[in-house]
Amino acid sequence: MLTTRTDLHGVSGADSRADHRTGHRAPHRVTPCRSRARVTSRRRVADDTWWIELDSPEIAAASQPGQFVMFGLGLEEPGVFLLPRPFSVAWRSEDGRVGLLLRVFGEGTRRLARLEPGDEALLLGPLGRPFRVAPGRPIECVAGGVGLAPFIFLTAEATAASNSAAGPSAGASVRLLYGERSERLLFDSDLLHELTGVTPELFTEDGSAGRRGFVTAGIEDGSEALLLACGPTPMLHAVVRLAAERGRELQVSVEEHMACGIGTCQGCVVPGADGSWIKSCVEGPVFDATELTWPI
Amino acid sequence: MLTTRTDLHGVSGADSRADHRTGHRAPHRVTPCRSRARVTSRRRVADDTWWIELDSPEIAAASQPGQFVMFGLGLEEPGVFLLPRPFSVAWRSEDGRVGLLLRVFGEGTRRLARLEPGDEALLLGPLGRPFRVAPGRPIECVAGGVGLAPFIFLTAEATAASNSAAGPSAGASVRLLYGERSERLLFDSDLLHELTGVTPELFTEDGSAGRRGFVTAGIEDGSEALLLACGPTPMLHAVVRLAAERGRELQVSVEEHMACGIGTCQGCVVPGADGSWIKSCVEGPVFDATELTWPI
Amino acid sequence: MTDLTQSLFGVEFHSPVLLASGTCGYGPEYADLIPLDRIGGLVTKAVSVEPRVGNPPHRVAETPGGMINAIGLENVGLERFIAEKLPWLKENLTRAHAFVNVVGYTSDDFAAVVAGLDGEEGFLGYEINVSCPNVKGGTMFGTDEIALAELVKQLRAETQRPLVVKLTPNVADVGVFARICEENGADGLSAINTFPGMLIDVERRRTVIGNRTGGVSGPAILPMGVYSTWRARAACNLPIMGIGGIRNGNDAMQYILAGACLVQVGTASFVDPDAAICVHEGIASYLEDHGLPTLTELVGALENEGISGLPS
Amino acid sequence: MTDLTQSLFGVEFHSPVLLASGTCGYGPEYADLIPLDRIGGLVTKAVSVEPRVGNPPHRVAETPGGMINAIGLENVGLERFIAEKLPWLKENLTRAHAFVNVVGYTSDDFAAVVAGLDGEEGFLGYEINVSCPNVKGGTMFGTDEIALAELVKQLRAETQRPLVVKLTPNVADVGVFARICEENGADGLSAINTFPGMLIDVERRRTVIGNRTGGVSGPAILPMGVYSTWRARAACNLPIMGIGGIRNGNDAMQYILAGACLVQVGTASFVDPDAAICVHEGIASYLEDHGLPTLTELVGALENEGISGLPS
Ligand SMILES: Cc1cc2nc3c(=O)[nH]c(=O)nc-3n(C[C@H](O)[C@H](O)[C@H](O)COP(=O)(O)OP(=O)(O)OC[C@H]3O[C@@H](n4cnc5c(N)ncnc54)[C@H](O)[C@@H]3O)c2cc1C
Ligand SMILES: Cc1cc2nc3c(=O)[nH]c(=O)nc-3n(C[C@H](O)[C@H](O)[C@H](O)COP(=O)(O)OP(=O)(O)OC[C@H]3O[C@@H](n4cnc5c(N)ncnc54)[C@H](O)[C@@H]3O)c2cc1C
Ligand SMILES: Cc1cc2nc3c(=O)[nH]c(=O)nc-3n(C[C@H](O)[C@H](O)[C@H](O)COP(=O)(O)O)c2cc1C
Ligand SMILES: Cc1cc2nc3c(=O)[nH]c(=O)nc-3n(C[C@H](O)[C@H](O)[C@H](O)COP(=O)(O)O)c2cc1C
Ligand code: FES
Ligand code: FES
Repeated sequence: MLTTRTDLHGVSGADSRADHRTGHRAPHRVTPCRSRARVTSRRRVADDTWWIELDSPEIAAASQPGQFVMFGLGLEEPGVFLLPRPFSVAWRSEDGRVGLLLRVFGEGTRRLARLEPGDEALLLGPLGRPFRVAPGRPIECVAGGVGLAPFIFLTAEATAASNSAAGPSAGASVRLLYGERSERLLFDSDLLHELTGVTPELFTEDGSAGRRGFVTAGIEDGSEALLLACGPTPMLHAVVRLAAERGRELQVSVEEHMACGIGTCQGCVVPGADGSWIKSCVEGPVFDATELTWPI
Repeated sequence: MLTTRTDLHGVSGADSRADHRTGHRAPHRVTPCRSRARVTSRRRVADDTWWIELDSPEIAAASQPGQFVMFGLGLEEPGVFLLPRPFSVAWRSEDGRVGLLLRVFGEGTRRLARLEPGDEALLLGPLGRPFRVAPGRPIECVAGGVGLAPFIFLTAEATAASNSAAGPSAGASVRLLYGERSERLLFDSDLLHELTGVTPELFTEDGSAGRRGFVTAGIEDGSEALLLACGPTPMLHAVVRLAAERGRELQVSVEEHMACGIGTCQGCVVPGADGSWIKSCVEGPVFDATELTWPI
Repeated sequence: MTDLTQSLFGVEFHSPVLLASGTCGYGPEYADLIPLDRIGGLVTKAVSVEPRVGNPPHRVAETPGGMINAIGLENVGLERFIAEKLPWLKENLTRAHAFVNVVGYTSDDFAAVVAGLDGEEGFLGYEINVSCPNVKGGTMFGTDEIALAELVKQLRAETQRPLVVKLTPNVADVGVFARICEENGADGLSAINTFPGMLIDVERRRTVIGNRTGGVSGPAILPMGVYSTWRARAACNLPIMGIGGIRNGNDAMQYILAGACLVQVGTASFVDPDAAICVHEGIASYLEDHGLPTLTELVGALENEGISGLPS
Repeated sequence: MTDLTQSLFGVEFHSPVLLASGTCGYGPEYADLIPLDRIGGLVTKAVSVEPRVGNPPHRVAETPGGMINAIGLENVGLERFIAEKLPWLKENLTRAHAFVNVVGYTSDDFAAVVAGLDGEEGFLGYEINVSCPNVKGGTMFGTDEIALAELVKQLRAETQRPLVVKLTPNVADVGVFARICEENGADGLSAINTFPGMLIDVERRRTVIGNRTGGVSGPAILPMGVYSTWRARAACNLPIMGIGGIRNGNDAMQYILAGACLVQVGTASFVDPDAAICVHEGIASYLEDHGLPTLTELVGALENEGISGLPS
C-alpha cells in the first residue's frame, strides 16, 4: 500500500535542507510506514533494559542508522491509552526483523517492556533524518546509555559493508565508545558483538567495568574522524563543547518529547542555531551540531 | 490483619435489616478483605466466557453463596485505569482458591479476561448479602447466562453438605435450571458437574442444546421450593412475575453498576418497594423479590 | 525519619492525605479496611438540610482514565447526620480530622447546615460544596462571583470553624473564584470537584447515567486539578486541598508542588481501598529520598515558578 | 450499503470524520499515511496574521488517558500559509474538505486572516479558534460573552464562507456561548478544544511543559466533549463538529447521538495514524449493524432526551 522512498535520504550527506527561495528549511521528507508488528523475541540485556525484536519487513528494509520509529500499542488495547514513544532503529535483519533497545524510564517504557513474543505492537517508521556519512569516511561513535541503539545499527551495517567490500582498511574505519553509569546497565557484550561485529571501548562512571569516567574521555585527540554522538543531554553538551574546541565535525542525535513523529504536531522542537524552533522528528533526530543552539 | 466476621451473615435468614427505631434499613455489615490474589488458572468454558481461579484464602474462607467480590487490577498496572468490576463468588476450594465465572461484555471484562496464571489481581470481598436458605429447605435455582455463577457455589456447597450429612433426601433438595441463548455459550458441562456434583436442566433460546426456550419454562408448577434467581434483567422480571402469580417465595440477585462495593459511593442503587433507593452492594445483591419495585 | 506534620486550620495534620467527599461515606466502611488514623482525615459525603433521595441508576460508570458519577447528593439530611453519623466520627477518629461537606439549594440552606452543626462535636470544619455538577443548580454558587461572595460572607458569620470552599474547575479562571473566597472570609480552598460529562450507550441510544449528565473524576482530570491548584495558589494565600485523580505519591507531590498543602484521594480508593495509605507513604518516601525533613517547604515550591516560559 | 453523506455548509460531506486542528499540520504528512479523500476532511493548524514562533519545549507529554500540549500556535503566518500550504490543499483534496483554523490576539487579527484568505481557493471555510489555552489571551474571546459576540459579528461581515466557532469547555455553560455564536451569524460550532492543565516533574520540581500550562486532550476528555456537544445542541440549531478523545466508531457515535453531525479526530491519530479511517469505518458499521440507511436521523437522536431523569 505504502511505498518507502529510501532514495530520498541518502547517506551521501547531499540532501539539501534549506529552501533557498524562502530562506526556510524544508523538512526531510520520508514516507513512513504504519506497521502492525509482532514481537518475535525479547531479552533482558541489562538492568531494566531490553532487546526487543519485531517483525516488520517494510520498516526493516527502509531504515537507515539514526532513524527512529514510533513504538506503541495502537488503540485496541482495552483500558490502555499510550502515546507511542520514539525509539532508534537499533538493528535490522535480512528477514525483516527490527531490533529496538529499550530502557525503562517511566510509565510508557514500563508498559512497552512488558510486550512478550507473540504480542502485537504498532510501529510507525522509519522516521527522521539518519546519520550522514560519506562513503569511506572514518567515524567515531560516542554512545551514552541507550544512546547506544543507533550505533548498533550503524556499526553492524558498517561491518557488513566492509566485509562485503573486503578492502584492507575494513574494520579500522569505525570506533565505538560506549559509556554507562555502571556495569549493571551495560548492554550484554556478547550480544553486542554478535549483532555488530564490533567490540566497543567501555566506560563506566563508577569504574565497575571498562575505563572509569565519562565516555567523552575516549574521544581521540587529533583524529579527523567524523564524530557521531547519541546519549543523555549532559553528555551531548560535553561532546559538542569538545568538538568545537578541537574543530571536529559532529553529528548528534537529540531527544525531545514527541507526539506524532511525522512533523504535524510541532511538539518536538529544539532550538536552532538561528534562534528558531526546529522539529526534531523531521529535521532530526540527527543534526549537525552547528545547526542547533547549545548552552555554553 | 483484617478479620472476617462470617458470623454476621447467617444462612438462617434471621439477619434483621430494618432498624425499627428509625424506620430505616441498616446495611448488612460485612468486613471485607483486600486481597492481592494471584491467578492460579484460567480456562475458556464457553464463547467469550472464562473460568478463573485466584489464590485468596481469606476470601475463600469467608464467602457465602450469593456474595461477590470487586475484581480489578489495582493501581500499579502501567498505563491502565480500571475500576474493579463486581463478580459473584462462583466457587471456593479448601486450599483457598476462589473461582470466578467471567464473560466478556465491554472493556473491563475484556481486560480482566486477559489475566493469565501467575498474574496478580486485586480482590475485595466477600461483599454483600448472600442467599438466605433455611437448613433443609428445598430450593430451585434459576440461572440465566453468567447468572449461573453464584449457583455453582451454592450447589457445590449443598452437595458437599448433603454428602457429609448423607441423609436419604440428599440430592433431591437442589434443582438447577440453567438457560443460555445458545449452545456455544453454555458453561462446559463436565467442569460444571465436577465443580458442583449437580447436573443442570439446560435451556437454550435457539434449541441448540437442552430444551428450546426460556429457562423460566423449567420452573416447577406447584412446588414449594424456595426460588433463587440470578441472570439478565428480563429473565429476573419473568421469574418475579411467575413467582408472584404462583405465590412462590423468591430471592433474586440483581446487577447494578458499582464503584466501591462497600456502601460508600451510593452508586449501586436499585428501587426499593417503598420507593426509596437501596444500595445493592450492601443490602443486596440478593434481595427478597418483595423488597424491590418491579415493572409490571 | 520524615515528619509530614503541618499546622493548618488551627490543628495538626500529621498526614497531608484525606479521603475525598462522596467516596468514603461517613467513615465507618473505610475504617474496616484501612487505619484511618494513619492519614490526615476525611471529608464526609455532602450533607443538606433536608434528606435527599438522589438520582436514578445508573449512577456510576467508567470513562477513559476515570469515571462518571451522578449520585445526586443523596444523603440522610442534617438531623439524621447528627444523630447517626457524627457520633461515629467523634468516637472513632483520634488523629484524623473530619470535614463535613455541605450543600444547599439556597444560601440559607447552606447556612442552616452550618448553624445546625456548629455546636456539635466530631468534626473540624466545613467543606462548602458549591461545585456539584450532578444536581440542578449544584454549581450555581461556584460559577457566579456575586452569589459566591454572598454565600461565603453569610457562612463566615455562622461559624468560627475552618471554612473551606470547594471550587469547580468549570469556570474561565479558578483564580477569580479563589480570590473571592479569600476576600469574603474563607479559611481554605478545595480544588477541584468533578467536570460535567456525559456517556452514551450507543446500542440503547441512551445516556449511561440515569441523570443523563454526571461528574467526571479520576486520573483523567489530574492535570486539570494540578492546574487549578496552581491558579488558585497564585491568586490567593489560602491553604489549598488538592483533589483530582490522585493515585500515588507522585500525583500527590504534583499537587503539593503546585501549591496544595493537603490532598484528597477519591476515585482511586475504589480501585484500591489502600490508595490513601499508599499516597501517604509515597509522599513520605519522596521526602526521605530527597533528604527533606518537612513537607511545608515543598508546598508551591516549583523551580520554574516565575520564569516567563517564552521562547528566546 | 450505508451512505454517510450529509449536506452541510453548502457542500456534501461523504464522511463525517475530519482530522482536528493542530494534529494534522496542513495536510501533506497524513496524505502519505492515509487516503485523505476517504474521510470528510481536515482542519489546518491555526493560522495567524503574523508568523508565530510558539512555545519552548517540552511542548507535549502524556497524561493519564490523554496528553497535554502547549505548542503556542506556532505557525507560518497568513502570507506563507497562502503561498506554501494552501496550494497543496487545493491540488490534493478532492472529496475531502478543509477548514482553516484561525487565531488572533485581537478581533482585527482574526478579521485580517479571514479577509486575507477569503479570495483564495483550496478550503471550504473557517474554524475560529477562540479557545486555545496555550497562549496568553488564547481563550479570551471564548470566555467573554460580549467579546465573542463582537468577534463573530465582525467575521461574519468579512465572509460568505462557512464560519465555524470552536468553543472552549472552560466556561460555566457552553450553551450560552453556543447561542451567542448562532445569534451573531456563525454557521457552525466545534466542541471542544482542550482543557487547561499542568503536569509536574516532581524530581526536577519543574513543570514538564515549557510553557508551564498546556491543553489536555485525548480519551480523558471524551465525556466532557460529549457533554459540551449535548449542551450546545440544546442551546442552538447550528451544526456541530464534535471533538475530544475520539478513537473509534463507538466514541464518534456518542458525539453524533449527543448532537454532532461531524466529528474530528485529534490525539488518536498520534497513537495510530489510521485512527480517522477506523472511526469512519466504525460509524459505517454501526449504521449497517442497525440497518440504518443514513446518518442524519441519528444526529442528536438520544432516546432519553427530554426524560426528566428524576427519581420517582
Ligand atoms: C529519536 C529518539 C530516539 C530514542 N531512542 C531510544 C532508544 O533507542 N532506546 C530507549 O530506551 N530510549 C530511546 N529514546 C527515549 C525514549 O523515547 C524515552 O525513554 C521514552 O519516551 C520515555 O517514556 P516513558 O513514558 O517511559 O517516560 P516518562 O518520563 O514517564 O514519559 C513522560 C512523557 O515524556 C516523554 N519523554 C520522556 N523522556 C523522553 C525522551 N528521552 N525522549 C522522548 N520523549 C520522552 C514521553 O514520551 C512521555 O510523553 C529515544 C527518544 C528519541 C526522541
Ligand atoms: C453483584 C454482581 C455480580 C456479578 N457477577 C458476575 C459474574 O459472576 N460473572 C460475570 O461475567 N459477570 C458478573 N456481573 C456482571 C459484571 O460485573 C459486568 O459484566 C461487568 O461489570 C461489565 O464490565 P465491562 O467493562 O466489561 O462492561 P461495560 O458495559 O463496558 O461497562 C461499562 C460500565 O458499566 C458497568 N457495568 C456494565 N454492565 C454491568 C453489570 N451487568 N453489572 C455491573 N456493572 C456493569 C461497568 O462496571 C462499567 O462501569 C456481576 C455484576 C454484579 C453487580
Ligand atoms: C461517587 C462520587 C461521589 C462524590 N460526591 C461528592 C460530594 O458529595 N461532595 C463533593 O464535594 N464532592 C463529591 N465528589 C467529588 C470528589 O470529592 C472529588 O472532588 C472528585 O471525585 C475528584 O477527585 P478524584 O479524582 O480523586 O475522585 C464525588 C465523587 C465521586 C466519584
Ligand atoms: C498537539 C496539538 C495541537 C493542537 N493545536 C490546535 C490548534 O492549533 N487549533 C485548535 O483549534 N485546536 C488545536 N488543538 C486541539 C484539537 O484540535 C482538539 O480540539 C483537541 O485536541 C481535542 O481533541 P482530541 O482529544 O481528539 O485530541 C491541538 C491539539 C493538540 C493535541
Ligand atoms: S513529533 Fe510531531 S512534529 Fe515532531
Ligand atoms: S457500589 Fe458504592 S455504595 Fe454500592
